[in-house]
Amino acid sequence: MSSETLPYTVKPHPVTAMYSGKFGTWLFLASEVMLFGALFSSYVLLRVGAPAEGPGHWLSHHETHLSWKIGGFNTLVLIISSVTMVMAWASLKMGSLQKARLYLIITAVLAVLFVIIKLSLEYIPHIKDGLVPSHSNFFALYYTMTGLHALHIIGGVVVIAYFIGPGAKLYHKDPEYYTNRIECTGLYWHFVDLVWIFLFPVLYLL
Amino acid sequence: MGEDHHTPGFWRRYVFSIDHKVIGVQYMVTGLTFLMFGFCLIMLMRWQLAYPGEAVPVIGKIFGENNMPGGIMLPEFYNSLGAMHGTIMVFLGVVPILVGGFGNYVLPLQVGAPDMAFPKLNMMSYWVYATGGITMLVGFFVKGGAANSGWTSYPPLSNLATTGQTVWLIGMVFLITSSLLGSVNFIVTVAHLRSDGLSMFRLPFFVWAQLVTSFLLLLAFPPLEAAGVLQLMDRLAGTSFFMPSGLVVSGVPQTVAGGGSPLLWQHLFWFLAHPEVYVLILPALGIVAEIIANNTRKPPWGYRTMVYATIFLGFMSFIVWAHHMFMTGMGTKLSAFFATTTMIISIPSVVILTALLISLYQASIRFTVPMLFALAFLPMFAIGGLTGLPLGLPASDIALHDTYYVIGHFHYVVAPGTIFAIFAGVYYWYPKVTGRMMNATLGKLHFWFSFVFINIVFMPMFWVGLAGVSRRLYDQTVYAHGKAVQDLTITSSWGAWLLGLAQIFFIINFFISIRRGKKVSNNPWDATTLEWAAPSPPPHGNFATVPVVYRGPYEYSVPGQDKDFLPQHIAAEA
Amino acid sequence: MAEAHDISKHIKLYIGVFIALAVFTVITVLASTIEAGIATHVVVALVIACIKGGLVAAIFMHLKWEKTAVLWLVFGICAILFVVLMAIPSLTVNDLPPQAHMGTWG
Amino acid sequence: MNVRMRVIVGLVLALAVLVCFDSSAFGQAEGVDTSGMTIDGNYGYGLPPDISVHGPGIDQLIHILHWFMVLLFVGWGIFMVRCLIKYRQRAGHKAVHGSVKAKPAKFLEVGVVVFETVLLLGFSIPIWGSIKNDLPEPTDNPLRLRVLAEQFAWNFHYPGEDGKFGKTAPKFIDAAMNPAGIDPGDPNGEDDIVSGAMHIPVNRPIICDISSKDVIHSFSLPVLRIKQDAIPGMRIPTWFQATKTGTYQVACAQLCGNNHYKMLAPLVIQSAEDFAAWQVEKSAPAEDFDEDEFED
Repeated sequence: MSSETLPYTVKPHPVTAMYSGKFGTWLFLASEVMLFGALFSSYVLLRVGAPAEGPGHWLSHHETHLSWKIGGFNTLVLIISSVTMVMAWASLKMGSLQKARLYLIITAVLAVLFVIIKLSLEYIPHIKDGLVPSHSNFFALYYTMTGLHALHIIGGVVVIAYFIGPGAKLYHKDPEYYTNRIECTGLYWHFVDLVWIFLFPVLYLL
Repeated sequence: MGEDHHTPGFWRRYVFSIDHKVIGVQYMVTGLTFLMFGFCLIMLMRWQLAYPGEAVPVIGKIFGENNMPGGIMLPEFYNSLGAMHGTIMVFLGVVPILVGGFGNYVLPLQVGAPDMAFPKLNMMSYWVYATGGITMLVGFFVKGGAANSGWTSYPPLSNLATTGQTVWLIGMVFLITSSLLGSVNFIVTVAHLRSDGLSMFRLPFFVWAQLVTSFLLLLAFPPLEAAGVLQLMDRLAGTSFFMPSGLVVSGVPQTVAGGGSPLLWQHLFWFLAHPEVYVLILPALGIVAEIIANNTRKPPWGYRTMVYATIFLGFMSFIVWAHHMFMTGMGTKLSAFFATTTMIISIPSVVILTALLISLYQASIRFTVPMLFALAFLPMFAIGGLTGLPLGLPASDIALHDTYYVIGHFHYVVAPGTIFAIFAGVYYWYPKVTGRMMNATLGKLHFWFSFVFINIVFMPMFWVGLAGVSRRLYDQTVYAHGKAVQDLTITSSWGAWLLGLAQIFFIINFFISIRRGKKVSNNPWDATTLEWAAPSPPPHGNFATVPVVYRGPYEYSVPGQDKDFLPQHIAAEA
Repeated sequence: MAEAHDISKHIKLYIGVFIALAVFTVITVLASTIEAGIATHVVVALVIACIKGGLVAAIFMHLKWEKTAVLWLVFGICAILFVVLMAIPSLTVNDLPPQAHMGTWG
Repeated sequence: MNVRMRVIVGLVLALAVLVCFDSSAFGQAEGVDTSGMTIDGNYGYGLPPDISVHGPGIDQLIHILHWFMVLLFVGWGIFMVRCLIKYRQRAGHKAVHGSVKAKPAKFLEVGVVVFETVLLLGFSIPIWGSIKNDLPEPTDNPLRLRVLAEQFAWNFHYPGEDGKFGKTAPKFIDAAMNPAGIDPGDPNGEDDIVSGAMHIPVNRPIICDISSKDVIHSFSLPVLRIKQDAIPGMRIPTWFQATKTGTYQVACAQLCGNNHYKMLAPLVIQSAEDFAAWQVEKSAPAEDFDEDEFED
């Protein structure tokens, strides 16, 4: 069954006021909320339940060696990438694939920059210093949460790269369908940004 | 599957198909195979339970010296079989059959859609599921055997377990991902692809059940995925999410960082696994409601009540999970809270069951094979539900927690309950899928033998449980109270083996009817819902003309009509 | 869906949101350096994170312009379950039986 | 024909459920011999013997619940079987399209709600509270002991004469000599007893602080209607009072590894004098801990 003959792939459904892809993306994001929610819940539990001192205690700021400067810079990188992502969609709405592609490329480059910063300035030096996941529950959570988040970023980059490259052919066939797909990608991308907005203070500042 | 590279389109048509019907059949066949495999595991275990320490006759030798030296099962192999039986039955058998199989095949037809909302995603969820299933099976071949910490995988035991546990976790991550993709697809399909005139309250009950189930899968599974990732980290990266400080294993103090909480896993696990119980039962109720409506030739009693009860069940199922954890050291306030929510959740179940029973009143009951299974479902589900009461009350749970009573209870819900509903569904929709009926005589033999034997399997477990015998024991006779009920355990085992034999009727019937079954019309059961408006088997795109719906799903025996059924898509004649 | 000339208006909004997000990031970092109890820090950081998240969801994810009750229904269910999920820590840590003791040894 | 068989099967099932309690008569006689040990009590198909003060409450609740279940099930069953016979498809019989007003169903549902409320508020919560919440006061002269589970044995740690537990830590653990890890330098620990068998005095409140060294176990005393998970990193109290002397079994109810099934210990309930004598004998300085025959 080719998706063209299915209703509401492009036009919004009268009741839900969304086309299928957008509704599906939102549902997927709802499950993502539960996924990261469970991790945040574990964070609270392990932090509150940790012994005050001795083995297994929760690390203080001095012990974590996490730099808010790097984290803050990465926050800015992600926020900018969110802006360029939404600009890509806006450009498509205004009829310019050229501009949209440019914005998508910037988004992908920023995303890769985020991952590179994370790896080269945080993960690798930390692991060299012995601050590995098994070091403490803080680092266990830090690596799990940021690692899962980084995987989401990498997944996003793959999708964006697809829409810059081969996926863009769809624009010439059905510009609205393509625009919608970029909107869904955007929803996902903003969600990944949103998760980082919570991860940053929780891991770097509190 | 053949190596048919020459025929173009073979792979796209039968293997990587995006047609919901092909995917449904793929799910169904894979699921039934896993169901049979999981059942074989338990039949093997039942030998050890019945005759502890004796060599398994005939087949004992083939499992190798690592598992069964001289044909005698080792405790580690027993634990592997137990854990894999639970996992396979729940995550690889029943859920894929109910949601992936019936849901995929029937739901788009019942809402009058040409396909699922996202056909490619649909194909992907099947193949992710298949990958997960194969991963699970790989566990049997790694060092130390498959996962052996129970299907609940409680840490720290599972953290310390052999490599099989890692394989299990990876398999689970695949299965969860597959379910998430599937549930998104179902919800959007129901929301967007309904035929004209098919309002929400004209949906067949089966569709409602699938819809609520999809929400449960969508929102309950991610926490388990998170928990699975945490346990993988514990096992592979040496973290201690679930490892408290001061662990001493075999006299050796552990060097992990510590500070973790073993109960965190249980909370996250049961946050999924209780809704999962309703994932196992709601679609089954949906199937049974369809078949009862069709074979009583009257609208089921209280359709709206049933729908509301189902939605309420779905909601409540998220706030009862800690009744699995009464014995973990819970205070009075919490146990009272979870006992109360547990009592509350029993009410909608009673409502649905009562509604289905009242539907028999003033009916005209046809005892077809699917109807026999659907009817048997009712008392079996009743026993399963009622025996949940002593477990939901914390005081009686003290005596019965983690005993065979629990095993009896949930097996009555899912084995003669859900699995009977699965059989009912297979017999009911088989003519839609193949255009041919399954043989009724073989079907009736299958039903009666299954019905009798399945009760012989599970009924004794209540006595064994009341006697205080713990579950998951390799040999219960070391306990005085276990030895006293050993003969009941032997009875259960014989019941299980005979039940296995009874399935031969089904297997023969299933395969022979594909070619030899009686050819039937598009609507052999004189049913009203939309799937019967499509040709049997439905072609690509399902309906020749897009159906328009004029009425509710179960207009049977409408006064003043020639026939005793009025399909949803037929415009009314005066 | 918004028309082209609306979109050009939106773009200004996007830039505005970007500036707001950047400013809030700076504020949250600054707030964390002020001497105060951990509870205050948690509240301030989470409130700022929620405002930032709200901006992203409302503007970048177009929730401000969505006219859909169904989506809010999904959000509602999700929000309730999220709250339940976040209650797990207190379930594990609080309401132990009397005289229960954390730790095996001692 | 189907109908008749259905009736028979239904009746057999109902009967089977009916005899489900107080059916120890089917069981074996007193003094079952397992693992070379004589275990007291009469074990059968029903609940095991009950020798605790709070046990009758739990048993009563279980009995009431089962009568209720049988009543409801038989009620449903009669209705169902009647419907199957009366409304079977046959010539000249037609189904009624209209919906019946099912008042009895509403009564039934309300009845179930009321009944469950009574069970919950009247039985379950009070019993649970008394077992898990209302620990005996020091004036009740309870015996407090620690239960330390490990793969695959139970360690029972008694405070000895002084009533004080010695400090424990993992580093002091010695599988043979000091399985509970008692600090040899702590004077409180000098008279502590660690046993692989659980000895308790009859008719005296016992408080067990339950914990585990390694994985999660579950401390189960079927004859005393006691169960509490042994969770590493937590020490959770539970209490009971035995009413009868004899030798019984401590069971593990939670899967804890390969030899989970063998993780049992003798439970010896003694008169106050015998228990005192046992304590004196055990705290004699010769061997602090004798290897228990139940340990692997």
